[in-house]
Amino acid sequence: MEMTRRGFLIVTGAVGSGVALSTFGLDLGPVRAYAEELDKAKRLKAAKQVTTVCCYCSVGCGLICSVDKVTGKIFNIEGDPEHPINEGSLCAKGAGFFDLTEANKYRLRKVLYRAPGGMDWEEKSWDWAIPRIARLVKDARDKGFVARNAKGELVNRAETIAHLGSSNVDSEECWLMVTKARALGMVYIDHQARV
Amino acid sequence: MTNHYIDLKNSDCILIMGSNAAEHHPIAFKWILRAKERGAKIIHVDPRYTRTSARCDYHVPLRSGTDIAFLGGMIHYILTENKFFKEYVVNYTNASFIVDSGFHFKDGLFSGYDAKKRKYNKETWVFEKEGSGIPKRDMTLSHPRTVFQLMKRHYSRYTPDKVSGITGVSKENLLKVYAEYGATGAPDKAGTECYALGWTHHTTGSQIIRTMSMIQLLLGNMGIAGGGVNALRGEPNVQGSTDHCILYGNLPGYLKMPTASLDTLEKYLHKCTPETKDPQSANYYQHYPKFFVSLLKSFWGEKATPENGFGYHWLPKMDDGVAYSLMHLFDKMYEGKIKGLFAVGTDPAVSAPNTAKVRKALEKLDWLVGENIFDNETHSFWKGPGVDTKSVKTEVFLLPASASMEKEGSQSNSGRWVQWKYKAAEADGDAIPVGEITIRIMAEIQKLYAKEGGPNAEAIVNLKWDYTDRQGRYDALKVAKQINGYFLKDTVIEDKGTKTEFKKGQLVPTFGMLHADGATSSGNWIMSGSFGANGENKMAKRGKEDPTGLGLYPNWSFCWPVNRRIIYNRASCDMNGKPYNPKRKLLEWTGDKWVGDVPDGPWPPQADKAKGKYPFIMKADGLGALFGPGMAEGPFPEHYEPLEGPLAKNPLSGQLINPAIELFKSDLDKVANADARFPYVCTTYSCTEHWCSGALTRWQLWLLEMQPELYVEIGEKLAKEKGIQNGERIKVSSIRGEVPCVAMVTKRFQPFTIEGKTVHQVGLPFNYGWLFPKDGGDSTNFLTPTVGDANTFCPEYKAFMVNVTKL
Amino acid sequence: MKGIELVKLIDTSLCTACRGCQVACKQWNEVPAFRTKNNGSYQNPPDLQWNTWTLIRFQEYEDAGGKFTWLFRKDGCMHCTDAACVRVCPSGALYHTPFGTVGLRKEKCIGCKECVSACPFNIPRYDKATDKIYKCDLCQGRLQDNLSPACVKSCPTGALTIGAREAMIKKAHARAKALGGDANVYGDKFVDGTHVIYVLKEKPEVYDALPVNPHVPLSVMAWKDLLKPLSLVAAGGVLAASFLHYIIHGPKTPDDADNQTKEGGA
Amino acid sequence: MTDIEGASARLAREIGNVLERNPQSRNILQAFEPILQEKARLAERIVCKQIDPSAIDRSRLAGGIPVIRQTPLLLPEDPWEEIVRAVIPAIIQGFPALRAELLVLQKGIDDGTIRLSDFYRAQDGHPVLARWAAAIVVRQVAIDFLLWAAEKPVLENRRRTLQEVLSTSGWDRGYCPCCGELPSVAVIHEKIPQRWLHCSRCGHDWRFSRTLCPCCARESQREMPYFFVEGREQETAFICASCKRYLITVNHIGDLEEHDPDVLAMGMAHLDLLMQQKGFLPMTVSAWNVFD
Repeated sequence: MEMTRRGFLIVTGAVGSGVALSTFGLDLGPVRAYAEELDKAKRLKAAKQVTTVCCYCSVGCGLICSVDKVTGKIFNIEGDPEHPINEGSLCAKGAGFFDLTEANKYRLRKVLYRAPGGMDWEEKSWDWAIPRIARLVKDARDKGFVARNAKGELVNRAETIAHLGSSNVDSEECWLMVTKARALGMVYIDHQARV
Repeated sequence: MTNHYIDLKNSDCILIMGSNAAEHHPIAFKWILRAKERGAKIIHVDPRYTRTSARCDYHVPLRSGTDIAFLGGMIHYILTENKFFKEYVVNYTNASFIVDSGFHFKDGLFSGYDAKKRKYNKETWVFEKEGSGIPKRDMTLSHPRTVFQLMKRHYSRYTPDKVSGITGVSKENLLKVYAEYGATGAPDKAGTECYALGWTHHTTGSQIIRTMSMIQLLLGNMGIAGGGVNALRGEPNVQGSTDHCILYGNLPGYLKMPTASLDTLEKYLHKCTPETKDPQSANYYQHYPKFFVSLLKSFWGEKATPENGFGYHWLPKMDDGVAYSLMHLFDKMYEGKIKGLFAVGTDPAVSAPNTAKVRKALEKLDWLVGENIFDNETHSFWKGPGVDTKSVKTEVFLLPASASMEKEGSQSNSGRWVQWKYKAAEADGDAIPVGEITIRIMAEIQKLYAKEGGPNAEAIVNLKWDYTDRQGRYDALKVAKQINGYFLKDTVIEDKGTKTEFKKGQLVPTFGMLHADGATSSGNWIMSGSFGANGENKMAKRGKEDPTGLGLYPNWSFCWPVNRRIIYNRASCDMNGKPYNPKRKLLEWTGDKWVGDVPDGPWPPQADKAKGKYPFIMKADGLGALFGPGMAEGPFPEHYEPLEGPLAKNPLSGQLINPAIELFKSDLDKVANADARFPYVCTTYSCTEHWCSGALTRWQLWLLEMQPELYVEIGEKLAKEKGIQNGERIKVSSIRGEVPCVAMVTKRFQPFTIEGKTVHQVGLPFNYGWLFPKDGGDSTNFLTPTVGDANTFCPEYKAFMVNVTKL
Repeated sequence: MKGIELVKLIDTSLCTACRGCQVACKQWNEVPAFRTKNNGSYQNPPDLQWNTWTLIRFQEYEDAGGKFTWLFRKDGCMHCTDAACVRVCPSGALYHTPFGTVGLRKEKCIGCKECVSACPFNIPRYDKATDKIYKCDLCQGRLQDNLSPACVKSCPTGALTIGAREAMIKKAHARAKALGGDANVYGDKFVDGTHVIYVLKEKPEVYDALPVNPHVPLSVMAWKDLLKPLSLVAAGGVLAASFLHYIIHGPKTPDDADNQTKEGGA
Repeated sequence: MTDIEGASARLAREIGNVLERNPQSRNILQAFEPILQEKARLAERIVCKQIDPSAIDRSRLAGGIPVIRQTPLLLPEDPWEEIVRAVIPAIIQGFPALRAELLVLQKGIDDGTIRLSDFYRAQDGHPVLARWAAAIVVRQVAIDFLLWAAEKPVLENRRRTLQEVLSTSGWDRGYCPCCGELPSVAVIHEKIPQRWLHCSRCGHDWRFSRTLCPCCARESQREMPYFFVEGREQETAFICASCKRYLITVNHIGDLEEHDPDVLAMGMAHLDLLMQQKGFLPMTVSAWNVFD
């Protein structure tokens, strides 16, 4: 920014920098009291705004989320005015994007597990679930592994495991899931683009 | 999309067919209305009058499953009324090619059909070649075996009378649409088409879209602003998930999955790398080996060496001629052959066809790992209606995932804009991003194989899997850079005389610089260039410049490939590089370079015999394919009836259904064509208040209040015939299952006159499932057949037969 | 905020019935959703209710020439200048605001339902549980913060706009002229002009639940001029209201509109 | 109602509304109201040599060179005497404490020892100011304040004639395309949440990105920090993590009626105080945001 503010002031001649209200006998008591009251009552809230993209249809409208810095919760979502596609406007579902955040009580918050024959979900931890899943994957893969097909050609297929989804996750996550699946030798791989 | 959302404003005539844009892509519809404000004509062709129809210039109803007949009639009109853009067709398409004398089309079948295998032997679908190997061409298009003449003869059968009898569209409406859209053949006019699942959900889905591409080629609408063929896709990142190929038959970047017979890397590369003898054809896929080897290097890093074919053998191989799509997956699961399933952010228990078979198949799983932000009918299949929960032995995990605004990463909209988004808030509770879940599970599996070994263990143990940040959390930026690709050793790139030096570990700025000798890695070649060599993340760019004024916004996010906003854009200029429509200048050759959008290939225009290239650089012969031998069911789209339709005989030929589709044979895959028990055509769709299977929107009470439960829309005449009252609870049934729902008697479905007979059509949304809300209705797909498109296996949800009876 | 006289324009020729306004109204006013049934129409809830202050009405219309079109009309309070409801309201719950709209002080409403029978557009809705009536107040709180109503803010197609009275009426007539055919402006000619006006593509009589020439009912006139001052002076609002309601409308019938079921989903 | 009475009535109503919501700013608002009212009247009444809009080099403007760098906006031949004679009583009415000094200044101007045209003719204004201060016993800050008040109607008048050029210039910088000053207050609209910056010196409003800092142009779409008053979500101050500046911003400003962002900013003086206490600097000095 080569045009700094200081540069202009000299050129324009105005010298407003020295102007200060108190030097003109203005009673700023009420404002100071109010400011202090806000500060003491912790009513001055720190927040941030973040740009994101809508997670409904594939038009890709831009959004701006306002987030309370203390609680970390999103408290407002609006269209991104700079975004050339939606230019700040949103459709009915996009405007309801807020209902997908943790404000919606139906959102999943816990690792859930259903034992074989079980009648309901139980809550588990990640540290319990991840190793258990890895073991199940290895056993299913090894048991059903097809190194060579009927014609004797080398195929290295893990035919007993399948993967479905998703076109509702980020591209980097899609790539990771595909890479994991192909490294495991899976061929039954598909997702919503098919339906 | 060949073009993109904002570009719709540049169009003079927009055909919305196979889409309900106002309801499902409201902001795209805003751009369509901008075109309308400029005087464009907006036409809606759809079996049902919808909220889109209410805001279009007019609505033309047609019977579900007859789109190719409708569009074939338009080709007939364009050719007979001489509306096609001759210079464009002669120079930019393969209209002038001469087809092999062995090729023929008789009574619905092309040459080379094997009825037993239901597949074609395509050896006669080839062009006659000169001695030099370049295809022969008759630029006057008069030789009887030119593609042009064959096409003219093929579609001469699609007369207005014949098409009206098949589609149920009045001749008057047919000619009105054909005239209006045909007028965009003029050089200064642009016509475009918006489609969605209304076109893909058919056994002839791919050919419907191809027919429209042929129309756009004939009218010179391909590659111009306000033109192209535009898919308004339904999911936020379906373009990204398709680009990264969570698809059985492809590897990231639409590379082909190896099959068993290609037992060496060389054989595979030879088969997948097209050749051409024509120096003017860029045939860009000649660089296929660079993309494929760079992909293998991105998987296995240094472990992938020239000696081991860069790990080619570690990749699984499909059996030749066998498919593993979603329908095949559930077919095998139903046979008990699939033991474990990862279901990530998806609800096939509602959205897959033939729900009864799908839910029975799920019961045979040993384990199911679900990753989602809400529970749904798939994750809780074991406590669904009619399931003996205790007897289902499946072990089920439901892992809580972060929603899209709770994680950083990129999403591609279907206009190919890859947009970076930031993390606004922490997910609540134990929810973590799907990326993190995937990393942790695979890392754990790697540990097991490192310790215990197992079949083809190298593929797992050698996999490069270090995508976490210092705190060990999923790092989206690291993955994005791995996808973009790196130089794996110091490299010097020579381009038009200038040499640029790149260091080992530097990001590759464009896929043009990828190597086939292992010197570069790239997780997905079409995404190469989403980072600059200096590390700039172009997906996060927010530049508002729009120098062409066409709404390209070249500096807003990254658009694959190489930030080209409209594909095939060199076809918008004549052979000397002068724009056909100066008022809507997309590209122009200024003597030494192209100005405007990123050109579809840097080479001079075609007229430069020495260095010039044809505009369709991804095609082996560089020209638009009016004759398309790559399709499974024939080089020219032909109308076939749906698998389950109202007619016993195809009015156009002796071939009732698409001869190349695969038929599924399980005990639950029953079909009832032209069957008195199921006399009404049925189609499925969604509604603006819900989204896809409703797995996200059904949990939002303000949306649910407006569309609380499953309904079927029935024409007034049919309802009167059946004595059905509006709002009455009734039952819709097909041979596969039945669905109780509410009757919505409406004027928006009118009976069709098909081949002189009255045929009624009804339709249901598919947004409901038993889990929530209680008594809101269950999956509509109890009705739909397990059958799909011959090329893509995309299921035929849009046309099958049902009956409608009181409860 | 001492504001200027405002008019909200509903241009039905731009509306795609996406119902973003219906959701935005409930979100802003924090009004609960009900567990509804589908009774054969996209229109849901089926009618204005105490928890539904604006409603998109879906109507399938075939004109004399057999041309079919699907009409969408955003129903809700018309905010009349000569508001019958304000006239009959004994407790001052309903009042004219500086913006020309009809405000509703919920705490003052005594549930006498006089306004329900007086309103020429059949808008106010009574809730038995709280014994109060509810209707759109054009987001009085937002207007005071100089903000447009929640529905106007949410509309993605520009069908809903708000502005100074003369300018919006002029804009409506210009749009009707541009549309041609039977297009007309509805609302600026009766009850001394309403502060919600429509651009309709068809004649008013075509539309469901839209009175052709709405006017303040005669009984209300009598009530205002002759009886209301007397009653308020003599016996206080409540007693007088129920006595007079008996004379004019017969006994207070249990409200038939109490069909709402349990709040929210499962 | 003529345009002047209209504007004046609107200003009074706006101040009334702000007082209703933020009574603690009464002293500031009542002090500046006479000056703002006088400025509005003068901007209509005074006759200044007009700048020919076609003389502005549009490409330099698009390149970020403001009008004031292309042609002076304050000319010696502007009607300073007429302005000062109207402005001084207004300042005295708002700031009685300056009464004595301003009357001395008025006398100095009447008897010719102080000619404002000298200041605007001089390349560097400081020596002229020093000479004036020596000639009459007045604090430098009082002269500054008079100059600041006197320039406003001239800048406003000239800015209006350049409005068409300015609004179509494609200006995308954080400082004012007219007088080069940084914004003192911004507004974010509610329906289409665009951000508009306001220059309190010449009164120009221009649209600006929401993810860039107007002062140092730092891009921060990952995190755009700001503060707001709980229960008054409209009252916010956006801050920049790198240049440590803050910008008072009326978030989701009402769109039913025209607004005077300066008046709204005065109503949020408490935010200025709180931000300055937190060590942030305002992007510019607008006379009512520096307290001591």
